[in-house]
Amino acid sequence: MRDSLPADAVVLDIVADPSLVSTARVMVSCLASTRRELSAERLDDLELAVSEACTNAINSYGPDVDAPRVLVSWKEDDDRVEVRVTDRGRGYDPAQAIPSNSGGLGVKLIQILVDEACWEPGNPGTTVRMSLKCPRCRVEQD
Amino acid sequence: MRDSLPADAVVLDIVADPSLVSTARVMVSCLASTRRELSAERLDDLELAVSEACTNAINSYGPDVDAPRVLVSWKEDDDRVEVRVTDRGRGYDPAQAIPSNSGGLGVKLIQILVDEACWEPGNPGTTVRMSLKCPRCRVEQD
Amino acid sequence: MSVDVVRAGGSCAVLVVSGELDVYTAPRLRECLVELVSEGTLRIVVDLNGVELLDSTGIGVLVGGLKRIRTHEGELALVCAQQQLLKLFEITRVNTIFSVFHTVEAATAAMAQT
Amino acid sequence: MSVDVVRAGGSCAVLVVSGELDVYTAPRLRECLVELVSEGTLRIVVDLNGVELLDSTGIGVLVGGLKRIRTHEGELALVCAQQQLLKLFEITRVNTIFSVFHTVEAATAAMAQT
Ligand SMILES: Nc1ncnc2c1ncn2[C@@H]1O[C@H](COP(=O)(O)OP(=O)(O)O)[C@@H](O)[C@H]1O
Ligand SMILES: Nc1ncnc2c1ncn2[C@@H]1O[C@H](COP(=O)(O)OP(=O)(O)O)[C@@H](O)[C@H]1O
Repeated sequence: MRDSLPADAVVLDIVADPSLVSTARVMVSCLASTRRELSAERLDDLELAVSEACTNAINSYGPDVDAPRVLVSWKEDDDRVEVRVTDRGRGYDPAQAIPSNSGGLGVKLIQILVDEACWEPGNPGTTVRMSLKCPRCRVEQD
Repeated sequence: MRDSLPADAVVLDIVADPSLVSTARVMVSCLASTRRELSAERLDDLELAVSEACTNAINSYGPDVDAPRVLVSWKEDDDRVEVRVTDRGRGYDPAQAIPSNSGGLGVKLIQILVDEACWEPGNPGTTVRMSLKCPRCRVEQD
Repeated sequence: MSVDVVRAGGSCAVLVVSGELDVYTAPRLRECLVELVSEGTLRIVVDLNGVELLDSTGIGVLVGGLKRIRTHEGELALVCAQQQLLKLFEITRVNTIFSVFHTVEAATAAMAQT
Repeated sequence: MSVDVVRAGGSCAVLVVSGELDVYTAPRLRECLVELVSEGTLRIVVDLNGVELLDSTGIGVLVGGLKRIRTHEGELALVCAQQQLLKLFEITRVNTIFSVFHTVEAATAAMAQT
């Protein structure tokens, strides 16, 4: 599940449980706010996108899966940060997704909130990669 | 490095870099404050112990180590939580440690701040296990 | 996340929500809405000004609450003055199905006229 | 973590530290102390009331600063009224080597008498 992650990434590995989505959010929020120049609004956008991606990853598992897990990783370079959320659930191909009236809010939000979002098949499962263009902090603050 | 961790743990895997200690603290702080009944003072104590353990883990690596990493894991049951900080650095046996006047503050603080602390050899490296007795939250808050 | 129910007289109640409304906490708000409607509270104001994060699951619970209350010919209004949430309501077009007020007073006054 | 240097007249300065003082941020405070001492500021008050976390690396930098300034026959005092930090000073016996005041005023007044 972790083989394809870059060697210098920060990785959070959680049980696929709704009570842990807040932990994923604070991790990303701490990294983003101490390491990158981001407005409060863009920081909120990133947090919400992470929340949506984790919710979908958790929901990708059926009720009878043994020890389902979700990985949230952070990777950065000079121009951008990338957050990946990986599950080994039922799989998702956005190109095949049927547009519906009621659902589909989470995926749509992710696409709007970050600068780039793509879904990769994981065999099994899915990785959603979300990136935001932003410079590094000049002086890191906390 | 992760084999001996319990299956339902939350695990944060970071590069051994001082700038990432704050991320370890916020992870533990978020988990502790949303999932356990802990006074603000004990929460601060736990955060500080995690900070000391991560600092020691980072310092356990020499300057020429390739891709040094530190794992911070969270595990809980009804009565207590355990945070483990694992490195693959130069190794540490507190029984063999030479008491000095100047240093030794971090290890001493960990021992005072948490209810139980022990250091296990990691072959290579060290895992420090720190636990705090505290009940689960009645209603989880955030 | 916490939900405080403030009775506003008659069949009206104000729900003061604070904290983070996500996949973990939204079910508690859903239960609260279901209970109020089932006991006949058909004018509900949900005050979101203390909400720090609202995600699609939270929005889903609000929309579900609105649908439920409308089948009983009641009404549900939102209170929110936060830019971040107002932006979210716009993106998701939730502002086209809810009445959104900046203050609880404005919302309850409007409710009283329905 | 941020450090603001406030000149208090003569060879005295107040360092207002806020945020988290740990292995990552403490070197910035060390640099600041070294610079002040090397330019002849020999009465330094470090205001820790805005500090949210102080760990052993941060304490090490404060102790190092004290040693450095004392070799120049100067003095360094701490300002702190936070219970959590005062407890830490006691555990680590740092309170036996530093003068700790609750307010900047008390610290600068004491400094003026040395
Ligand atoms: N990681 C994922 N794994 C499997 N299916 C996914 C994943 N992410 C999204 N989906 C699918 O896309 C659909 C739309 O998701 P979303 O936009 O979050 O709205 P909702 O979950 O409310 O339907 C989901 O119902 C789900 O079938
Ligand atoms: N994880 C570890 N790996 C290797 N050595 C360690 C580890 N933790 C502690 N030590 C050793 O214990 C000593 C005391 O640590 P500490 O109490 O934090 O004070 P200091 O780091 O200031 O010396 C360190 O100098 C180090 O040699």
